Amino acid sequence: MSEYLFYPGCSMESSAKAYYHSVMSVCKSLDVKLNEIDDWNCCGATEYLSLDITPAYALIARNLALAEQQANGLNTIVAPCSACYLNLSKADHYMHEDKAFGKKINTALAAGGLHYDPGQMVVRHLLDVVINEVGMDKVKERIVKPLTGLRVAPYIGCMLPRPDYNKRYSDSEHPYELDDLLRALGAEVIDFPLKTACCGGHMTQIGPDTAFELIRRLISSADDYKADVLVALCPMCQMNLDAFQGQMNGYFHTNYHIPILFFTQLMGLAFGEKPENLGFGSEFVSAHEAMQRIGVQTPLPDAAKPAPKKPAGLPMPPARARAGQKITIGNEEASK
Amino acid sequence: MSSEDKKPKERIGVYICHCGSNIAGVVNVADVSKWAGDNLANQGVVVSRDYKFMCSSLGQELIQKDIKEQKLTRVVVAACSPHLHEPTFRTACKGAGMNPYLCELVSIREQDSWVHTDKIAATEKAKAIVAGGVSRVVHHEPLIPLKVPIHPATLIVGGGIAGIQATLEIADAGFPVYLVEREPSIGGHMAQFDKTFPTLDCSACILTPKMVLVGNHPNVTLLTYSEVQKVDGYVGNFTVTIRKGARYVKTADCTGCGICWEKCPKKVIDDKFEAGLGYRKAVYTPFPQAVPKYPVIDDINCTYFQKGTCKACEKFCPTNAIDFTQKDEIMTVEVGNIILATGWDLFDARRVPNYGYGRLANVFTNMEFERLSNSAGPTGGNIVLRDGKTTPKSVGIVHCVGSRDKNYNNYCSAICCMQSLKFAHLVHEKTGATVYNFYIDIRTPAKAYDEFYQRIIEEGTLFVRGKVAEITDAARNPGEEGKLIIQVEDTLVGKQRRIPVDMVILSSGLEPRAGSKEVAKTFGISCSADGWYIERHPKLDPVATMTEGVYIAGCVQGPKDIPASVAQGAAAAARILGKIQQKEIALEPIRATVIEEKCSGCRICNTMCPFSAILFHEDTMVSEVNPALCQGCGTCVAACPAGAITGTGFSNEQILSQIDGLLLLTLDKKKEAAVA
Amino acid sequence: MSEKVTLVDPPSAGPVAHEDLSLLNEVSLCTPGDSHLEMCIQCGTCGGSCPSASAMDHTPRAIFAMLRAGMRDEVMKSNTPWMCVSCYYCTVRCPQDIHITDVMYTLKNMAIKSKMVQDSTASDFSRTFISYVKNYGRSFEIGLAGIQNATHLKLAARLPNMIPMALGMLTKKGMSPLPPKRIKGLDGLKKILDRAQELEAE
Amino acid sequence: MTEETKPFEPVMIGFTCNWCSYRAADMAGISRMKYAPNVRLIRLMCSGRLDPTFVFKAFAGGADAVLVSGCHPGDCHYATQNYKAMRRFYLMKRVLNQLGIESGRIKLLWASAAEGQIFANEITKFVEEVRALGPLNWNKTSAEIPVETKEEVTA
Amino acid sequence: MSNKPKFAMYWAASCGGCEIAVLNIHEKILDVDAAFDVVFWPVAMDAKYKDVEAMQDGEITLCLFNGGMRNDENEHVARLLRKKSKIMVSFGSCACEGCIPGLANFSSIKEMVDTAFTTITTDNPDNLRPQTSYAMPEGIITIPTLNTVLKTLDQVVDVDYYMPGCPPESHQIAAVVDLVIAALNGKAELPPKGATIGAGNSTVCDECTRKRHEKTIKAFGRIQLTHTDPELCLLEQGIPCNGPATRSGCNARCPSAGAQCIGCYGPAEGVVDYGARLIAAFASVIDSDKPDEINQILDGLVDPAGQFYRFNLAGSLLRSSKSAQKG
Repeated sequence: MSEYLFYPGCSMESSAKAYYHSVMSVCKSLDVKLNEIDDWNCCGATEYLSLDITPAYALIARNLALAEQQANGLNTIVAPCSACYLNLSKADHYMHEDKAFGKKINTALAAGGLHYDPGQMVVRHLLDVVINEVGMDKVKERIVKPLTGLRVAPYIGCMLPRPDYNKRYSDSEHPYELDDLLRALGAEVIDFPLKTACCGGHMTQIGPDTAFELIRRLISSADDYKADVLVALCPMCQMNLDAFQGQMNGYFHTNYHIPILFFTQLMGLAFGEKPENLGFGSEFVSAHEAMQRIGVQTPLPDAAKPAPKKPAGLPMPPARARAGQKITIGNEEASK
Repeated sequence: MSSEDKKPKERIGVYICHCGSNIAGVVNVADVSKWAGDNLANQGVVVSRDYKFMCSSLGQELIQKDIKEQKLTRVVVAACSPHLHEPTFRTACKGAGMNPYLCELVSIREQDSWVHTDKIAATEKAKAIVAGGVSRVVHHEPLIPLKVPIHPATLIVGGGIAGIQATLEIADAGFPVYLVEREPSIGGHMAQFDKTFPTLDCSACILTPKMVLVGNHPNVTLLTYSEVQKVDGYVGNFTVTIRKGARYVKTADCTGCGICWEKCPKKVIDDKFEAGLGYRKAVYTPFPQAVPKYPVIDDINCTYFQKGTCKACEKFCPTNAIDFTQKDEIMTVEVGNIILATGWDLFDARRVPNYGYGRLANVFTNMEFERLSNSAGPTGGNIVLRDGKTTPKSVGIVHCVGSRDKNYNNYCSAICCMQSLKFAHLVHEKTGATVYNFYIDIRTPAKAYDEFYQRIIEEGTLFVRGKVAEITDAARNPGEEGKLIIQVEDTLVGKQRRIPVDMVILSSGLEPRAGSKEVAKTFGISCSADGWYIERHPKLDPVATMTEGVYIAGCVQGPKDIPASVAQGAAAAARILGKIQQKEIALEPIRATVIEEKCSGCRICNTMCPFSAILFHEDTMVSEVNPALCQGCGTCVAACPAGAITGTGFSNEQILSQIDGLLLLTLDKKKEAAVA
Repeated sequence: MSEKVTLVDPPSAGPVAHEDLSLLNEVSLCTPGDSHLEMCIQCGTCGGSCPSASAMDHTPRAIFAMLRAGMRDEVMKSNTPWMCVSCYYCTVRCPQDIHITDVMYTLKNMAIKSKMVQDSTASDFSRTFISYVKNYGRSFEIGLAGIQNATHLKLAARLPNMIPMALGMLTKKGMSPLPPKRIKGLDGLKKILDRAQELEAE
Repeated sequence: MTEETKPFEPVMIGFTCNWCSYRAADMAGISRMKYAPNVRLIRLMCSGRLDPTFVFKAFAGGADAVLVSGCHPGDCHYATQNYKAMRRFYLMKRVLNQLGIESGRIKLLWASAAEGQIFANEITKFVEEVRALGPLNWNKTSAEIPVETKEEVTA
Repeated sequence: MSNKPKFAMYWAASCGGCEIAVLNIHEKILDVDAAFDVVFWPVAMDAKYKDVEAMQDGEITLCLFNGGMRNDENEHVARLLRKKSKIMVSFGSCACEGCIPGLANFSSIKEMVDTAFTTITTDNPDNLRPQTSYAMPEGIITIPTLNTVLKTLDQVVDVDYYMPGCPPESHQIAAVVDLVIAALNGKAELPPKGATIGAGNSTVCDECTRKRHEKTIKAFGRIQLTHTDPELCLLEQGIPCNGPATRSGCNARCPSAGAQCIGCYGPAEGVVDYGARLIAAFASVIDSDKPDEINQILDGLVDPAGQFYRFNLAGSLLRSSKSAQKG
């Protein structure tokens, strides 16, 4: 049993209830106890920063301060939403790096009777905890119903792997952790080229032309690879790609139909949880058809874009090392 | 304790330089000179003068005259930095019959008049500095430079073009050279290239004759497939331990006929010479013109070594030259000087994930392209995509991959611009494809380089000024389907562009060899933070290192092109030839010495020396400093708990007295304050 | 066509109107941490990486050049920072380690304070969002979208399916049409934000 | 106590490495950068030559502060000797502290031959810091000196 | 009065161990008695200052003076004996370099007196403090006044020879006595003035039989908490042994017995500051290039100044009377 502080974030209470329920279910299966930070507030998303930097960071830091108060021996905050995760971690980072700034934020916090010592809390995304703390072995142990036959596009988005101060994530452009996890669940994973591209963010609210284009790029690329579903790990990404997929189709006169699911929903299914307990059915683009494949052997889509084969002609260089695997890099050694 | 009543044992002359107005403009030199004469007489100052330009011949004559007439035993000159004129004044003193090391130059220009504006404070400081010098010089001892004989042989490590050039220069001058190369053949990276910029000479055509000369030279001992393990000794007298790798081929019997590799059934991807694009056998020579011509058996891939059966090569060898029982051989050689020319490694382009190398088939590195374009390469010189047959219709060449980037290497790799221009030409010439060059800046600062750039522009290469943001196969429209899309801001237009191409060539930068730090340690030289070896002086002494007798040439010192590498190889050779001709070398006598009777053999000093100059004699339980190895840093002197090590030139007495001198005025002042 | 004479140079071709050389430093100071903004070598990695570059009137690189040139008004009026989607591609790829995304936030702050924002769509959305956060401690997506579309009718016109979508939110996602429950420490939060606001103004 | 109208001018001794910081000082001179005239430099061949006795002697001889400078870690002219200087510096600082000398009176500065500006700036800064500490007070005892073990190395 | 040369011995601020060491030369003490006329030795015989004052200058041939200069009485007697003695030997660590009493130089007089009169083992309910003079009905009585710092003998008077050790080893004392007797008989020559006698010229390591190698230290340990190899150099095992910097002469008594040298024989010949040498030596062999790790290793040296200056504080550059007066 491992225990963490938990910062759910606003979306988990509203648009991403499916995520919330599936996270709870999966964590229970994996013996992960999540202690929700009492009386947490919104992280401000990307909006508050746009307006007023100091209050924005003070808003975020209030959560860190509460977490520090309630830590009770724990020092890790788990956030399932990439934006929340980034905001919390960034506030901690800048308060630490820029001492004057840290002092300023603490002056603000003091007005509400709070204080936060930068560096006290470690903020981690749920995926990171599942892969690196719980471990793939334990995940594999829990699988009772492999997702054999389901073709998935792993989609990480922006704010988990970037920015990469402190080199906190394996790879800021082509990370493979989610691929490995989904593959472990039994799914067929495409090498999704846009796995860390942008979902449109708040552009759906302020610049639909841009937003639709960004959504289209992702959906059409997933469709090119004949993915059955696209797997997300951030409520904002899921919402943009799911809720606006129809409008995007209208805008471009296309007819894509790619369900957008949370990785925890697929984990839950593989762990044998009932779909209704995992928030299935709440998606705009229905996953019904795709999900019918699970447990039932269905043939691969015939016109699927084939995975890049070994070239017949000249040999390829060996693939880039996966996370955790050490690749020898001349200069890394030199810089030691 | 007080020695004020004692008569000073030295006769000291003090000379304060005006340096025109450089010093005199801020420091009241007359005051300093008078003060020193009056107040330092008790320390032995008998003459104190100031003069317009001490370094002028008149100034020097002034000192010489005083030495003779006033019977001076010590001289203190207060002028510019010792780094500038210490040799001048030492020579002047020597000319008057004084040991040059009894002269001390203290700086009142760089460290006083030039950095201060307060004239009173600067004058006070000058007095303190002079007093420090006077107190110090009393404890100077006459020194004689150490002379050691120089072994005429030279070790050259690395058989690339820089090492080859150096080898030929020295060997042609009639002195023996040991050339050690890690690979089975000499030639280095240059052997892999197709054409060389800007002349577009065939690389092999200009390199091979030199390789042959090295291979046949009577003065050259060529040790390929070998590595230096250990270096002992010091300038003029190095003992080098070399491990000769087992080739499993008796070179005395081998004719280099090639039947063994023809018959060998094991095909291996050649990630060295062919940059991973071609294949070799488990028994191989890296390339047809290899020097020496003898193959090696790669025991990691050889079926016999791995599974115990095969021996095809042995069966077919017409001269029975295969010998599976060979073992690595350890040998030692004696040399007087060493040149390190171990070259560079290619930056691993897989570290830049957004360029997709290793993930996207038709993204190539520069070394891969060299092999593609080389008519002796895996495609016979046809520039084709990874499928091995399709000729690209459009090619993007990306500059600065891994260079000039804080995420990877900060420095400019120096050769990529010209190399990329060369690639543009080759692609254009061989395929007629549309070629784009993506650059941040075009850097062509050498003879005929910019003319080459002009030529490439004229040939129709399209230049886009912008660092490529990403290379992707995710098409956004049908026009991009099946292509690699280079996404970049055309900074001159101020717009983002997506340029679909068939092939991308990454101009990966140069990196120090993996393990360069360890090699530096073996040879006792230092690395910059990047890993390049540090030269003695970046401008005025680029091929020497701080370690006497160890020189560097070519890309070990920093990224550079072929002409510069050749020039450095030749320069290092010239430096060494000069040394060998002198037959012996004078060493600066700043050295540490163990006073044997005071040493208790505690061995604390033993780990202090990075040059292994400290020897411990188990029998007498005493440590000893080898003066020829000692570089004079003084770290052991400071470490010795018993005070049993002394450092000539920087002894405890000298420095402690200098501290007293520097603080003399302060004490006077404090005393005055106390009296008041 | 060539004989057509224009009396006034087009604005882009003329000399920079008011060079304000303190601008770059000001932006750098307002950004938390060390932004390395002054280190820009104008390579264009940011502009090349940006997923919404096509919607921007200047690429980020051009903005940095304009900051250097002291073109305060032009930068403040630019839509570039407002089109930033915070994807951080530019930040991780920048060869000079410039915290570009954070600089964009700073520019938005400065633009609002200087009242030079040209299109208020984005800034209004931020304001609405924050008003919910200030009043409830948490955000409220449906209310947010509603207000945003009501205030920016042009926007609503571009999103004809907004109403069925909102309905979908309520039915499918089981979202509540009511604002979120207020957090317990709302008073404390308000005090913190007010104090922060004062500090910001300092 | 005498009434001082002029600000206290500390006297400081600086130990510099022949290959880096001494040259940095030369560089500052050649570039005519200005800094406070309170520091008097002694040239050693290497910061590794720095015998703590020199520092003790300087304090005992009336210096108010001591600067020790050498090549940046990894850049030592003699390969690794500056690390040895660093080790000694830390222990020396602890002992000086126990002997009643505030940590602020001794500073370790890494400066390469090219860093004339840094050298000049750091000296001016150091002089200011020591000026704030006032003259070295010998009658202070170890009990009166706050013990600091946290090391901060500049540049 | 006999015509034998006169002998005096005095203790100032010291523990009395030196006197015991002299008596501990066994039958050799009879030689002393045979060769000398003992005129002044407060520990061994009754004598008054006024007896000494009455002597002629230089009347005493050999004076072994032990103890540091803690108060004005110590200084007075030191000056007196100097005047009356031909050969003044600074005898034992206290006289030579301050020794344990010299550790008070870390503190002010007030701190020192407070410690002496208020610690838990002191029965002083009225919090009384000693007064240097006090009016009694019979008149004013005085006790000596404390010096600000403890001084070594040679900081007050001119010294002919130094004989280190806490206390000096008896066999060394015997040798010195033999030498002086021989010199008096014209059979030997006395060493030059200022020499250290009754000790070696190198360091304790010279006499220590433990095996030693190149030294790299990853951690310092305290000997009572460490299981040490009896054959191996203690410093190599991380035990802060002062042997490498300490003058030889004791036959490496402590390291041979399994304890680290604490430095009672003082610095080796020519060393300016004993503690500075040890700082350089100990820190030099630390095996780390990382500031944090170095500091962590240094944390293992619990009281470095105490370790390096246990015997030497009053003779050190920074806490001797000379430097203390400069401020």
